Amino acid sequence: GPAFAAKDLVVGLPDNITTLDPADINDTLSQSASRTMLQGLFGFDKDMKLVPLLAESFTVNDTATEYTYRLRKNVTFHDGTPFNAQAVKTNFDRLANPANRLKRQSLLAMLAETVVVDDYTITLKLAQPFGALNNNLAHPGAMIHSPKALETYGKEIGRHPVGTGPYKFVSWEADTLKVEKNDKYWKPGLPKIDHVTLKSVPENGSRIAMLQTNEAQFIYPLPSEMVKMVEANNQLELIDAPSIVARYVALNTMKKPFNDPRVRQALNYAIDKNAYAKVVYRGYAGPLDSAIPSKLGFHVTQPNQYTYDLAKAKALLAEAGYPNGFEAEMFGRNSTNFIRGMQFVQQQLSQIGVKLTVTPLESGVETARIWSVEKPEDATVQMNYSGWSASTGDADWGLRPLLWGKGFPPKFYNVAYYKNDTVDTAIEAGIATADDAKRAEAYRVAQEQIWKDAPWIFLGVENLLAGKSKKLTGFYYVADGGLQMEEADLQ
Amino acid sequence: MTTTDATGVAAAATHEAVRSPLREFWRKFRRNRTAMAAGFCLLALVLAAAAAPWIAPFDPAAFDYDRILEGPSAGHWAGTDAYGRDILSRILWGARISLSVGLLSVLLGGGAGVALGLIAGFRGGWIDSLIMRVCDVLLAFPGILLAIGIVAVLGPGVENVIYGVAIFSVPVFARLVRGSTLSLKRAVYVDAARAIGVRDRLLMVRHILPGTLPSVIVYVSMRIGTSILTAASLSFIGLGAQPPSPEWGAMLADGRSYIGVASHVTFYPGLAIFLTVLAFNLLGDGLRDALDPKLR
Amino acid sequence: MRGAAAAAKAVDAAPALLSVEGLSVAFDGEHGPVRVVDDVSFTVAPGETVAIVGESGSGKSVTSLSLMRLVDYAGGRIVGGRIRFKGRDGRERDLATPPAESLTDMRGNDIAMVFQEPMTSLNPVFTIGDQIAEAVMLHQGLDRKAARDEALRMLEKVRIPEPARLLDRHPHQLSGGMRQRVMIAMALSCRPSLLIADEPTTALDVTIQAQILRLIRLLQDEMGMGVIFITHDMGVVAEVADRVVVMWRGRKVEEGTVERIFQAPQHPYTKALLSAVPKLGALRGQDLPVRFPLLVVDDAKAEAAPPAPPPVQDTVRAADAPLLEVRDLTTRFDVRKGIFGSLKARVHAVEKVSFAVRPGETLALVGESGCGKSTTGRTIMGLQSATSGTIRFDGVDTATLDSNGQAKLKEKIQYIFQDPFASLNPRMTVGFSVAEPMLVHDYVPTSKPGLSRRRAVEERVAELLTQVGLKPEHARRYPHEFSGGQRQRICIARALACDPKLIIADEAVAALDVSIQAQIVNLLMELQAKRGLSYLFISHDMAVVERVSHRVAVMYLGQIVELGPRRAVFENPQHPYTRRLMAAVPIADPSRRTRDLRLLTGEIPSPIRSIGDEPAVQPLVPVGEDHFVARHAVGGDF
Amino acid sequence: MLKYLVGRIAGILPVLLVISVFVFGFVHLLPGDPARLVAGPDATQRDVELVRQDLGLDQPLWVQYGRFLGNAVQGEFGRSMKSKRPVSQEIGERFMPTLYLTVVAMVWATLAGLLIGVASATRRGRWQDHVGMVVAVSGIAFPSFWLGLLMIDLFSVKLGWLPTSGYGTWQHYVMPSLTLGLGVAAVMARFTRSAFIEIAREDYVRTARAKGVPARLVVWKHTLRNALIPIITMVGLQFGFLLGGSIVVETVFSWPGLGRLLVDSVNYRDYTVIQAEILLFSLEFIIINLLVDVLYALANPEIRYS
Ligand SMILES: Nc1ncnc2c1ncn2[C@@H]1O[C@H](COP(=O)(O)OP(=O)(O)OP(=O)(O)O)[C@@H](O)[C@H]1O
Ligand SMILES: Nc1ncnc2c1ncn2[C@@H]1O[C@H](COP(=O)(O)OP(=O)(O)OP(=O)(O)O)[C@@H](O)[C@H]1O
Ligand SMILES: [Mg+2]
Ligand SMILES: [Mg+2]
Repeated sequence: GPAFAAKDLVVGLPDNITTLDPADINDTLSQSASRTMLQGLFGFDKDMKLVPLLAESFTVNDTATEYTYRLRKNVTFHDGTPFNAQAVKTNFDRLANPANRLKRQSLLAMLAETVVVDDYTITLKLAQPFGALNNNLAHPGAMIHSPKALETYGKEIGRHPVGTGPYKFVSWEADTLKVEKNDKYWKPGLPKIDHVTLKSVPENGSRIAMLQTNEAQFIYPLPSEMVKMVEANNQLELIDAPSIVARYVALNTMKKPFNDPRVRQALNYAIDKNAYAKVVYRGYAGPLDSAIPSKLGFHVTQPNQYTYDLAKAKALLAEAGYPNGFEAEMFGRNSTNFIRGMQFVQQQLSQIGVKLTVTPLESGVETARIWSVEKPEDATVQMNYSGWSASTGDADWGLRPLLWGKGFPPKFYNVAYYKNDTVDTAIEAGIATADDAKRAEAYRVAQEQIWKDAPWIFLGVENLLAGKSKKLTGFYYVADGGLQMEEADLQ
Repeated sequence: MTTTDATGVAAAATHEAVRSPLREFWRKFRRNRTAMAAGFCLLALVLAAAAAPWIAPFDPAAFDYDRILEGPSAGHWAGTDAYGRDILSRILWGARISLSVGLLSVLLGGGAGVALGLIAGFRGGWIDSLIMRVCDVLLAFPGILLAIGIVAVLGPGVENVIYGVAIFSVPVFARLVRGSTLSLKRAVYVDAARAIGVRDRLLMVRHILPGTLPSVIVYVSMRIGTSILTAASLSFIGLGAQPPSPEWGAMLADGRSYIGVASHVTFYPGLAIFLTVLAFNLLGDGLRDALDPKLR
Repeated sequence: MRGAAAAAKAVDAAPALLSVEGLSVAFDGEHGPVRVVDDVSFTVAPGETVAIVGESGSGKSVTSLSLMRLVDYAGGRIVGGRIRFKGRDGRERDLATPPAESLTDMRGNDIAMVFQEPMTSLNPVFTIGDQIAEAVMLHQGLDRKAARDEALRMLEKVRIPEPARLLDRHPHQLSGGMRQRVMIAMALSCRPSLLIADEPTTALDVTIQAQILRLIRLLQDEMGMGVIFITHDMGVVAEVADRVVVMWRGRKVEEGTVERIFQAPQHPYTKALLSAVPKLGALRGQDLPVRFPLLVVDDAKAEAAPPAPPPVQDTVRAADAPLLEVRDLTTRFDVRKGIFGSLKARVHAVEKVSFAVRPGETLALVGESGCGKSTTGRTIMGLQSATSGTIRFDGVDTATLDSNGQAKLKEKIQYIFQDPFASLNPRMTVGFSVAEPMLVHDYVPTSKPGLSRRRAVEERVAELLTQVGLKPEHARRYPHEFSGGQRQRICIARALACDPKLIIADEAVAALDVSIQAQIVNLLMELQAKRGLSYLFISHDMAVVERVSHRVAVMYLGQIVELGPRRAVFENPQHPYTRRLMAAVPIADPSRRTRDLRLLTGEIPSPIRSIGDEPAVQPLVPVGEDHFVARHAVGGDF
Repeated sequence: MLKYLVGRIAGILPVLLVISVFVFGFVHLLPGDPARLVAGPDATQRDVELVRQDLGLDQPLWVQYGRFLGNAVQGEFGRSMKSKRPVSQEIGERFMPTLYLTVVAMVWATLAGLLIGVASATRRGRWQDHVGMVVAVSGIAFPSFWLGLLMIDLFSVKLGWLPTSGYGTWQHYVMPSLTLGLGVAAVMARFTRSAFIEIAREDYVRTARAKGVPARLVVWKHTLRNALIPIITMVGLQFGFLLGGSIVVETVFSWPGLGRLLVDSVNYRDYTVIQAEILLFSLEFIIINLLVDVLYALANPEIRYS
């Protein structure tokens, strides 16, 4: 009968998967794909809450330099290898060793030593204090491969993932990844789907067509302007949730006129955030009410919002000595969405006499013009329209790379060249402890100061939009843009 | 004296003297009603582009956040785009950029390509090999790479788009002209010209080039459309017209995401491109036919 | 022998095969239609040969094209009259009215045509074999193989050497006469009931011409084929025609049996025409060339030329160094099969040819079709690279000149191509083509002082066109709007444009009717007298050669077999081929026909030789003053 | 001719070598840092340095070129900087789909183009001519993404006849090859028309008519054969272009072709892949153009190469 019919799920992705070795991945999409097969000690649930997966519990010392984990028993990899402390050690040592040149090495860069205490207990000793280690371990980059597979496939592991996850690898050609049900999955009753196909369909319109024809049951992302097409179809359902992607314009605080905080504040006042959400995201965006999006840990909504106020903006500009505004150049990536956002900002600022030249940059040119600049004085960037998704889900990764005084390019991404001692101290304090109370305080201070200094024009937080068939349940599109399909089912 | 005209020609004969090539061309061209219509369309378009500041109903950059993506209406004949800008006004202004990029780049690239193709085909030997291998590489060289290179060296700007797009056209024209040259240079009349003492350069320009022109005209008229679209993809990598200046191709690309939701955003720029390209092509056919002495 | 009377009777008895009634044809001009054929009527009976003669540009070709409705494809229109034709099936229909496309089944099948310009009428991309075989397959229903065999047979019949090899060659590798014979073979292989032959023998030497005429005659007798024969050669008319239609300025001005026309011409034009016919032997006993006596026809009145006797052409400056000196010139073509084909054989087109042209001299180059005359000319012009040998002009070895010098040289030497149509750029007006040498060489016409250069050139173009019998306003037309003879005159005008010292004229007057021919020849001779021009005069028309040349070179299979003063060669030919040539010249007198001679068959000597098989070249030995002959077996036994 | 051919074929390798130097130089001069791009949007400087070492980008240029050449000689081209797979695999996987699609599109488009072109030329100035040319021009003037999406909407969403996208069965070919071929058909139609009009009034076409060759053969044999040169040129060029992959069609129909690979590799400054792709495209064009030159000589026996 129909009960036996295989359940096949097709997911339409916007891009190609690069590799399936998460330790060597930096794109959310490939991470989502790996996550169908691989798991780490920790993970995030659908609400971006940290949850233990292959770890059952942990202990940590006061200085946040030594973590001990108890591991889950009776878990085997898809190839039959048992999961144990040795497997974890093999994976973590591999990731931490710079000689392996893995893109996610930084996740465990602070690791000094891994000690296998017993088969199911492992201790990680850190070279310096690091309070957010569990978050790092929850990052897909720290997911665990079968040690046997690592040995067998070596460099090719990215084409032959073997993990403990709900699905097993079947095939991966050009733009289609196929996985199938792991019958021996350690979570009872899961997974419910027999086959999952992840297919890259770069054209938005085609992706929606796939959903409409039921060739796919889930597609993402859904451009905001196409939401209507999903809503118009009663077989389909819209997924609409806040993301952790902050949109802002970084202002080079070392360059005139942006070195004057009044100017920066003026720019913030000159932008109608509601209109931004409406024009650029068709309304599917929320406010960026602090330096980090509200979905990120330790976020604090700032009390003094920069509400749209042209008079105030003009007054501030005049006060700063620019009564007639000024001219400036704004960089930004060359995607349709970025260009749209930039044009919006351009138009808004023109109301207070600020004339912007918008220069879209191709990705490579961007690295050359912005990220590879060695000395702050050499920077040509005045304003940079950007977005940031803190993939660890933690305030640290939302602030440190972007606003830390020691994080100027090329080291990090502080393209505002923003340096404030209060902020720097707070960011450093936040990472030096695993005590949540202390961390919360540190990040509160940092956020407050940043908001006042306004090194950015705070624009908004876009929503995650996706379309799915109403038949599909238990399939989650998480705030960091990742997919979770362990519990997925087709009615 | 013997004469050759038959009876009834006497009247016509007196008019013979005024049959200058230009008039002859015009006489033949005028009779091609489609081409004339196309020519008038283009003329109108050029005039409209020139007069855009006066005839465009709105400021092409004026936002109106209350009228986003509205379909055609009495106020906005072609509707509004994602910023509530008037699409018709943008098309009118955009004609300036798109037409000049389309035309100039093709003329530039076509000119260079035709010259290279002529030389390669006519001279043969190592010159031919050299030019053609360079063309092979240019053909194989991905446009985006070249464009990124151009931005890197020359910086952004409409003028540089013209160069960029022109470069793409060179090898195609070169190969096209070379092919025709190879067969035309065997013609007896080329030998005849040589026997008169016409030097090679003149021989190419005067006796071979005209024979390649039909193909060249046809390709020029087609290439203009392609160039308008190519220019748009260049503006995407930051080479072309910078936002928010309207440019047809960019408008089209921008509206791509609204297909099925607000189709007019792509439809009208698309229509503008379509009609322009159509007009250029029909005009091209008319030119081609009018320049062909064997057609009456 | 079928006498004229018999023919006339046959016409009365047999119902007409074709009857043209009041045919008028117009081309679209700028100011409405221009009639080029006006109210022309004539009939052709089965088995009958009707010759159409007339002034160059009088509408002969257009008339013939209209009969097959091919004129429609050239931009012309039949504006009046009927063309009634009785097809194979015995049904008579009017060809003038139905759409031209619908007559496909009739073309080739019922009416076949040999076009005036063989050079441009063969498809350059198909082999000769394919083109003939196609006609055979279409009309004789043979398969590919059989059609090819038939094509081979036809080529043999038209006396083409090595026909088997020729089948796989392309038109551009053939000489003018060879192409013409291919055209004839193609038309005849259709086995039509009416053959229209438009100047089918202009590029053929008289020996082959005789052969072709016989072949046509034979088929005619065999199948009762009617023939319309358009020609300028009154000798040929006298030889083949039963009846003659004379055209002048688009109209038929006279029609009658061949005897009547020759004996009692009525219309002034006909009279002028006949009086201008060059007769071989007219200069017997004369050492020097003499111009033609001229009759001028104007507005239907013939007037005698100025009474002064035509001057003698004593222009050779024998003492001066030769203007052109060709020594041991050899030009060969490789014969390859397919595009990757290896070298199979060579065409020995020109073999160790040596001669000199003195200032003020006309050297005629005569010889069998395909013997290498044009190749010699082209090689001298540098259009074809020589395999070996030297060419000196004015004492300078042309091989030593750089490209600049080569170009300059061309101001002094002009070449008139055998194929006038192809040698005119189709995209340039004729006026431009004529002016081009002047523009290229910055030649300022001296005769027109005080005019701007542009005006001066324009005036000169007008003058040149007038000199060759065209009108100044013709300058604005394009080559395809002219008749064959008109184009030929345009080429002559172009060659004369900047006062060259030497003109190589390759069959330059072959397409002209005799009265214009006489005019042009006289013009050339006058220029020679005035300016001391030299000519290398390549021609098949022995009567014209006799008129113009000081010396004659006879070529055969790529070699010069006899070279000497005209009088010596004409009156005392030494080489067997020369003798054959002289004997085969048709005489413009219908009462002296020789039409029943047998067809020649058997091996035809060929210039194609396998690699390594070099032909023997015998030295020219003197046999009289300035008279040389090569004593070897090519072209017949001594 | 044979000698010429042998020369041309022998010349391919040196030409490729020169191209390789040029391409290598050009790619390395482009602004953009592969290490940073490959390392990802939030990589730390340390990550970037590790990647840089991993990719060998810290070595002198000539060492890098040497390695590239060494790899190229083995036909292997090293590993993709982004995916770390052998470039030969990366390209190989996408070459066949591109080739198949190209062939399908070229075949129908060339035939259709010829038909339209000839129909227009033989009815020059009449309504058939105008309709033919308007249709042809639509092929170039319609942006292909638009057309593609319209077709998907019609044939997949509304009618449910064809799969929206992907690669596999013959149904998958229909829309991509239509979209891809339309421009080609347009080009073919326009060139055919022009070349055809040019030839149709030549004397030898008249000869063919006089022989009684049926109208259809006059057109398709006698006229077309002589009009082939510009047509061959364009077929060659279009074929070459399509073999490079079409970004738009591959994007709209998720076709796993070379075009998207190229764009991706350019976006990531994936030097190894870019270089290999350009070398491949150059080789394609060199071979195609060699064939085109041979076809010229076949089409027109008067054309000879020195
Ligand atoms: N396509 C054309 N357009 C205009 N006029 C033309 C065209 N073809 C021929 N003519 C004119 O028609 C007249 C008759 O030409 P036709 O070719 O019939 O002459 P012909 O008697 O064959 O002369 P010839 O003996 O020189 O070949 C000429 O005056 C010529 O200029
Ligand atoms: N391009 C070529 N390739 C091969 N053979 C050629 C080529 N051109 C001419 N020939 C051959 O050279 C020989 C001489 O040709 P040429 O044209 O010089 O003859 P001709 O004396 O002018 O004859 P005609 O009186 O028929 O014009 C012929 O056999 C011809 O087939
Ligand atoms: Mg004629
Ligand atoms: Mg000849």
